[in-house]
Amino acid sequence: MYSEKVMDHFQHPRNVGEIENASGVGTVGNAKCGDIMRMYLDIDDNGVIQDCKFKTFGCGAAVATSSMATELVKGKTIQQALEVTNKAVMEALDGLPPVKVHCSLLAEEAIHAALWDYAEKHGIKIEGLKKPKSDIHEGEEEEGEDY
Amino acid sequence: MKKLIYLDNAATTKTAPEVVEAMLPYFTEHYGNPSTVYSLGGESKKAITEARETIANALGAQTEEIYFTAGGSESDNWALKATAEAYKSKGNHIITTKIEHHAILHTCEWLEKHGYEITYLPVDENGVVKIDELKKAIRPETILISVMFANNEIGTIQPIKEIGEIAHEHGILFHTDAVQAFGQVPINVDEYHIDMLSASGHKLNGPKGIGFLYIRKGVKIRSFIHGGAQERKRRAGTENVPGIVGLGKATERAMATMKERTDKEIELRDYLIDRVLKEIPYTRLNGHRTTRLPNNANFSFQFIEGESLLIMLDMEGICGSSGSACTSGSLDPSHVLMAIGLPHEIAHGSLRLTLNEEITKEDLDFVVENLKRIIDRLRSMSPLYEDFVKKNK
Amino acid sequence: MKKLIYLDNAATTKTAPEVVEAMLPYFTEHYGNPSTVYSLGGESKKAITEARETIANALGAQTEEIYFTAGGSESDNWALKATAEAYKSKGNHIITTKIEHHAILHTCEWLEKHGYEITYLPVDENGVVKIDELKKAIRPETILISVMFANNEIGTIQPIKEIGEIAHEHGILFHTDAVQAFGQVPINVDEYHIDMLSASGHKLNGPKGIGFLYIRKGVKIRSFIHGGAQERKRRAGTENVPGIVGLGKATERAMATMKERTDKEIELRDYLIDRVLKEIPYTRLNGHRTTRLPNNANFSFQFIEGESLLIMLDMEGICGSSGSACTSGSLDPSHVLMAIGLPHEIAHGSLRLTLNEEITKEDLDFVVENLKRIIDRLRSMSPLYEDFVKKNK
Ligand SMILES: Cc1ncc(COP(=O)(O)O)c(C=O)c1O
Ligand SMILES: Cc1ncc(COP(=O)(O)O)c(C=O)c1O
Ligand code: FES
Ligand code: FES
Repeated sequence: MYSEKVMDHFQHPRNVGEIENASGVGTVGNAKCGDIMRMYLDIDDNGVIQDCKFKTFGCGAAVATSSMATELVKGKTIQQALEVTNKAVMEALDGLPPVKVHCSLLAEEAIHAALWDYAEKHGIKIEGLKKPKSDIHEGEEEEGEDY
Repeated sequence: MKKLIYLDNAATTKTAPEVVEAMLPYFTEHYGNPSTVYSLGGESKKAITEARETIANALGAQTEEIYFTAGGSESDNWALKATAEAYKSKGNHIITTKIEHHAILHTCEWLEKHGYEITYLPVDENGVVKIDELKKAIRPETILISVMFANNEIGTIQPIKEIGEIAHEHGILFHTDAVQAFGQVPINVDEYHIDMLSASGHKLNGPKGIGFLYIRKGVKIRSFIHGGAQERKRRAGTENVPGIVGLGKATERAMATMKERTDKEIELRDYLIDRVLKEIPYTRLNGHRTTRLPNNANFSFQFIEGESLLIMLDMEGICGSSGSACTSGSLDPSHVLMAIGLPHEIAHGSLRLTLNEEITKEDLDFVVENLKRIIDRLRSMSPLYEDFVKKNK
Repeated sequence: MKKLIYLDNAATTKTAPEVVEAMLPYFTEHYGNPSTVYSLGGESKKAITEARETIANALGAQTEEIYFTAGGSESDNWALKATAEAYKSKGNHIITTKIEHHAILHTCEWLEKHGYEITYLPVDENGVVKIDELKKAIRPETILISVMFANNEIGTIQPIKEIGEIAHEHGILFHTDAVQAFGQVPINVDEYHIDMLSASGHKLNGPKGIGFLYIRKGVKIRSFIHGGAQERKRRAGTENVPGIVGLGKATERAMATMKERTDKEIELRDYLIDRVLKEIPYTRLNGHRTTRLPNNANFSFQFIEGESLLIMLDMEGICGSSGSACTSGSLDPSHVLMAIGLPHEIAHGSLRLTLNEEITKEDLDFVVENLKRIIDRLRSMSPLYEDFVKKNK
């Protein structure tokens, strides 16, 4: 059901854990399936993400996308991190089954939530970052037909 | 290859080798259409009659009360839609429960769109239907009560005899979805006042794609699949002769071994339940502690999510399930676990392990050791567990 | 034992040994439920996808347009009832023919009881649907045209492309019951403008109890069997994996051998028809002389009755049929033979012989010799023949 990359990140998730006194922490929940993801960011004075860790309560896809997302944002600037969309994460994982597309949104939202937290703590405004929703509703295309 | 420990027998079972053996001649040798005049068809006809007899005997029913279908879902759809149609002039109210299989629940939703009213009975925290609610729900226009014999997720066995008696006293038809129970617990349709009963071959080491509906003589059910005159004109379609033979053989087998097999399964099931509850903290057993299917164990592990658990178990060669396999296409938490009152996030961390006759104590020891390790690991990754630990420090 | 000459392949066929071979591992080895997370279920899922692809390719369809069912009857019931339901707001009129299989006709009768209007198109003396009558029958509220691809009794192949074009021009859905045609004649759903197509495994040396419904993308059909999320939520029930694998294999086989097999069958069929018409007096061929299924011959022998003929042929090891096997539970003369205008007593004396790839010229010689003898004998016993001879003396 999952690609080899997904399975690899599920079996050997990168960057699991917590960061003490993190610059930003974001927790998001997925209303669709009830899953939860938390992202910790350590951002240096130049606005570069030095470290990133996560914890996830969710399916295989949720774990793998969290892991991949942390890999993708590590070493990036805040602006670059904003460009790590769920699509980018999915592509990096060689795709997800259609019913699992929404799981990757968790990762994107978790990054945004952590950045928002960082911005609030430091009293700055990040260009292009919207206040994260606590729930993710929109997502994968569903068969709209009523059987 | 790693040894496979298959603990998803409620989803489907391995077809027993002697069942396959029994089916084989009906593919390439006695392949005649049973509805024909010539002798080749006679062989098929005889085989069907024998299977029907075996099944009828298993239920204390009459041979001509057994109608073959393509499986449990068809049987359930047929029972509900076609009695609703036949008894429309009597009333439009049907009573069922909140924990039925989707084959019943989605059929009920369809009926609701077609002018019927459905009462979905609640269950208690063990998954047992509330009898007083049933009594209250009965109306003059109630035409059918449909309550499953045993639940496919949490294994709870319902008080079928009591329900049958209530239905009978009120002159209401009683259908039971016995897809999980048939072959696992003794059933007598007369003693339990059952008017219709659904079963499916692949749940008792028979083939997939075959099942039956028991219909008591005198029940005015209509056809569901219209066409040829097969099954006494009630279910059209060229008979699946190998499938029917396989179902007959599987029934014979399940009946012959029932006592010994389920005694052993109960012992192992209880061993598994005891170890898991004792050795893994923040864990609960779902379903009734004792009035449950001999082979069913269902746990909720707090702070973790079922799919991740299943994948990690699979890596060790252990097959289990989280909720009903049929609904894994959906992301909703199990309606059964919701109905017994579990909160969303606890329902999420559920694991169903369903045994078969081949499972040993050593297999279960291996499962428990792996469960402990995997659940530890998943909890260490879980933000919910982190919050919980911090709060309780 | 006497050699068996099986000439009832329109009723059912022998499951090909390589089809059984392909199915076997899915009973006892890859028995996992395809709707599960673990790898054992993955094997089943892969097998189903491959079968779906094979079938889609055979029809020029897309993989996700093939939905597995329990056979031709279920496919027909589904196609009619569930489009009727889905398009109710558009209209309540359905057009079909007088010579459809009972799976269509009895479903139409059911629909008539539920508020739909059905036009049953007449056919000409060869069993070909009258296109001008079809055109006249179309109304603004027509939602569906259902015309069989080839008839199961007399073998006549319908002008499906023309009918499909007419349906398409009028924006009406077009369903065809191709249970007899699939695997026997080339079919392309796009070229013929087919929106839905029924087929059944056991008619093409596949297993019994499995079939499919092709549903063109965009057709808003409802579910017929409600329940689990299988078959993209459109057809509930644990997948009959061995059956699906068998149907895939049978389709692969039928497609690979079609040209060669049917060329040979046409030659033998015509040899049989020529000899019978030449050597047995007062005999007619039913169905179109050339536009007919490669393996179908259908005769009416005046002054005799079909069942007696079948029993006597059976004594010689020859299996044939008189009318459709599915209706042998009924005593009514075939509605198809009535529709082509045969009088009652001539319809009664009909014999359908349907070939397969194993039949040889020698087999048919044996059949013709026996037919001559048996028909002589039955005529000598027939009061109708006696009257006829006296009148013509
Ligand atoms: C034209 C036609 N339609 C439908 C059916 C029904 O198929 P099944 O018996 O596989 O349900 C048959 C065969 O009996 C048939 O010949
Ligand atoms: C209780 C119950 N009812 C109905 C069904 C449906 O049976 P099948 O999948 O054979 O159609 C199942 C199994 O999936 C079941 O467990
Ligand atoms: S995150 Fe909920 S199903 Fe994947
Ligand atoms: S005389 Fe027996 S069926 Fe007509």
